[in-house]
Amino acid sequence: MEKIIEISCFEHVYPDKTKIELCGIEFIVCKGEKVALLGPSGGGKTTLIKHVLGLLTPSHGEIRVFGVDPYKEYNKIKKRIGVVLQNVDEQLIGPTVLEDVMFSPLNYGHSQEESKEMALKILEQFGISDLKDKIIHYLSGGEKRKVALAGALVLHPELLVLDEPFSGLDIRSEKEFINLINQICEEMRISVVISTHNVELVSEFADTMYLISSKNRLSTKGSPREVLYMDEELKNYSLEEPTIVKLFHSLKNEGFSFETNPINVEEAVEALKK
Amino acid sequence: MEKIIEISCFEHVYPDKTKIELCGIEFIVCKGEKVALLGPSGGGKTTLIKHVLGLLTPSHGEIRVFGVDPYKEYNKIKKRIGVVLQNVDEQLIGPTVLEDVMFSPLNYGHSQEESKEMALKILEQFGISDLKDKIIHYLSGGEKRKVALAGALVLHPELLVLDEPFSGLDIRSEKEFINLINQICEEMRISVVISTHNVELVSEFADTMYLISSKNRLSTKGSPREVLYMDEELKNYSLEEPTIVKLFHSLKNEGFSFETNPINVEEAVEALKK
Amino acid sequence: MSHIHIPDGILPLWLWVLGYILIGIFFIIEAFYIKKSQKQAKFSLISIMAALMLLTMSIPIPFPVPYHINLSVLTGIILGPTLAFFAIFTSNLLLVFIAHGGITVIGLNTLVIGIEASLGYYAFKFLYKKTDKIFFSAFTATFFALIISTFLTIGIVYAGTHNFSTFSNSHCSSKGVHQEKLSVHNEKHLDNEQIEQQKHNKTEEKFNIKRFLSLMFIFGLIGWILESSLTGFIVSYIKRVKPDILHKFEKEKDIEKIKNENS
Amino acid sequence: MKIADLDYYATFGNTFLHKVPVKLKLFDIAIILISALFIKNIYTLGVIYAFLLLILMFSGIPRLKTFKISLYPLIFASLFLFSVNNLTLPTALNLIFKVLCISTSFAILILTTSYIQIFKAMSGFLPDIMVNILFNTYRSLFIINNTLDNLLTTVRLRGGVSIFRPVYSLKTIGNLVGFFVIKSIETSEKMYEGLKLRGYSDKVFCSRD
Repeated sequence: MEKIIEISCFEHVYPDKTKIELCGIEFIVCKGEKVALLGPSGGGKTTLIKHVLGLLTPSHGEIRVFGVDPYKEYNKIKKRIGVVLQNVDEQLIGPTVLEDVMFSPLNYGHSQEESKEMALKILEQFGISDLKDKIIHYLSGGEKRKVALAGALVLHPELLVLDEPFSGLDIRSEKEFINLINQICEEMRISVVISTHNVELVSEFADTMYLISSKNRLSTKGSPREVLYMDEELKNYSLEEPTIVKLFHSLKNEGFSFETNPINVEEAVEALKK
Repeated sequence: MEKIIEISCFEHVYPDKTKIELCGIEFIVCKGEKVALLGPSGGGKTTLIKHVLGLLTPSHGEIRVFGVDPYKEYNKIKKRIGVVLQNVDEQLIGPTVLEDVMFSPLNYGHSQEESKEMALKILEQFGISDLKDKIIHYLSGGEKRKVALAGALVLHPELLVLDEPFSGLDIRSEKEFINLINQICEEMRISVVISTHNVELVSEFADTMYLISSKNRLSTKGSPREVLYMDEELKNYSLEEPTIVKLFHSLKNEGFSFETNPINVEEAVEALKK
Repeated sequence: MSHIHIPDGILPLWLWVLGYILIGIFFIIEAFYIKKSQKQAKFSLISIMAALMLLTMSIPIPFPVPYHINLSVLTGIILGPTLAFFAIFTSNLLLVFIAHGGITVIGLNTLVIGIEASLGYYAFKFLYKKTDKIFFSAFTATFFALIISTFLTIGIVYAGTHNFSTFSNSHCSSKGVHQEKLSVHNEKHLDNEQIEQQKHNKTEEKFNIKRFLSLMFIFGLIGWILESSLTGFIVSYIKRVKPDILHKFEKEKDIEKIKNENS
Repeated sequence: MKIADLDYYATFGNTFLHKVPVKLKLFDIAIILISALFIKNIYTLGVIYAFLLLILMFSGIPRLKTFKISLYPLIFASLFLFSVNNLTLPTALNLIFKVLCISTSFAILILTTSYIQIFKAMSGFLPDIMVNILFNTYRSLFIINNTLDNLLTTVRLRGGVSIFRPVYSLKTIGNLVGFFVIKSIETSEKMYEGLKLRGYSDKVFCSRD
């Protein structure tokens, strides 16, 4: 399968000499894959993402995105990448929703009319056409995130990068946002990289998970089902298991045995029925 | 029991004519009680808290904190209230941790030495003495929160108000922070009001819960166990049930029956064993 | 008090148009330079400083005089001596729409405050290099810049209004007559003239520069001290918490140090 | 009155003045400005001012607030008038009317027209960098305004600043503003990063009118 992102062991040293080293295994994102980076705050997730986006360059190691070094040649690949940063507020330029979504098309040389058409189309696809004339700073947190996502996807990129997309949202909005991401990614067939510290949600969208520890070494990889049941690993990464996983661990310790490793409520009900 | 906060049906109209009406039942916080305000974002939790802190005054209704109207006479009670608001990042003023914690004592007329002593004592109590000379700006999210809490409690207030104290923290830091709050509140015997949208965590610290809906009417009150099992109510408040509650609801729908309503993993294991 | 809080309608046409022309020329040159030196990225910092200047005005200062923070020298220190003009122009423009200052005087205003920011920048750079005392340098630089800009303001107001009686129509004509008389007067009529002129002086509306000066200085002095100490505290804070914002000054200082050591 | 509040009225107000095209409003302002600057007859100026007050009365925008805003320049006008020898009533009135005419019309404008609309109308004759600065300033204002609100609330809740300890209070405010400056600069850096990632190509990023 075509590899979109390839990172071999790399190291980054910040000006204040904090060293972030992400080694152990290769970090690879293939075409169409949804990858989650899970780790505690301050564990190097954002650093990794900044390298993918060419905002930082590693002291050692190599990073390839669409086959090029993003730090040196981001311009070549920037059209193929859509980004939603942690603090969406700082990424929305506005003034109105429509104009904000039109930003990228206009900057990539599309005409006013074309850009407008593209923006309207994506807003409709997102079900937020009614917001189009609203001024950005009067939107709610959840709405802002949707607009940022629309702005990132308006040019139909091949890779979507989301940094902590759920922080500050309530559970209902989180779920809504995840559903939107899942739906859109399926429709557009794009690869996704999401960084998050939310162990509860990660199983709902990721095909592959990477654990990043606060000791700043990238090393564990696997499907959510595999990784979330690695009790010891999670502890090493100072992460808590999701509630369901914890419950089944406790039940196993009490002597029960199950055939499957459930990671959500439905699976848990099935497992318990047996 | 001594009532520290008493709010009868009250209404607030924002300049833009958004009306927040919190009626239905009285909102009461007694001495030593830990109260959680649960509701979706934008549901009026922060509005309620702002009224308690005298930052807003209601269009209708009455608010009493320590027997006085906080809007008019906040100065009389301000020493008795410790506050940590939502965006901790923007509440730490001192360049270093020590200076920040000393801020309130100095402001209330304590001498430099006294203030320093008080600050050092609370930092020790919090187990963060080693941070004392650190520059606020470079602390992690969890550390900032601890420092803000230390700053709020340095004068040993009788009431602690926390607005969305967990947003942006990873699960491990959330748990750590809750343990700290629980421990400190026990030691100092203070009443606590916490607003949150996190249904998973609420049972771990609250004696009493209030649900605040996005339709802006305060109406449901009870212990976490009672409230979290009100399936319909939670839906009305556009909240999701916690995972464990959801699991047991599903199991009950499948025909299983349980004697208890578990709200955490330990209780769930106990219930399932039977 | 360095803002020309002079409302529209006081300064004469030629003066405020001149202000606009000067600032216009400056901006055209500067915009060209920005484009050439690929400094477009700076617009982000410029706008944040403009927003900062606007917002910090609403911070209540616990002093009996109604005073608001200006941050012009700080803007100079952060943006440098030329880019500061853009931020100052922007904040002035936005203020006009909330009736805080006149639209006709934006050009002059930008000039005066921009010069204030530039002077502040250079003074700070010089003092910090020489003394290595951050609060002292920021305080003194601000104080110095404010004094100069206040004089500049007074000068501009004086230039515009010393013949204030042209202001309303009734006096306009009498002044004209008066000047004609003066121009044709000769020795013979001197006594007569002097008497007449004295009479006229008593009733003529005249802009009193001395009184304006003392008013500006009384209000100004308090403002200068407040603004200077605040700038001092702010810059010291930045130095402690995020010194890389003042990076350019640190470099200068280090070079100076090495020079001193060598000599 | 804060810019954020004004913007709210301008954006969500629904009076007939909100519906007047922006360019027409700016044209009207220009006419009032020119008249106020060049008319020397007190009565004419008085009539213009009365006319503006009438509009204010029946416009449906918050009257008292607008009126208060329009009075602000009088403080400085009076500073000036105090410095005039042998001041006569007509001269004083003349100046006051001029000032009030202009400030009232601007106050009405800003309560019925958002900054964005005004900037758009102006963007046609401003250089690229200035257009970017204006729109970006507008956006930045609202992002960092929240920060400032939070900071001020915190200071208040943690004891506030006192007039009785001026140096300590000034230092506190200095710290607060210092923090605010640092935070804002970081915000601007992140905003620019966001722009770059979204393909910003050193051109004007807002559609001109």
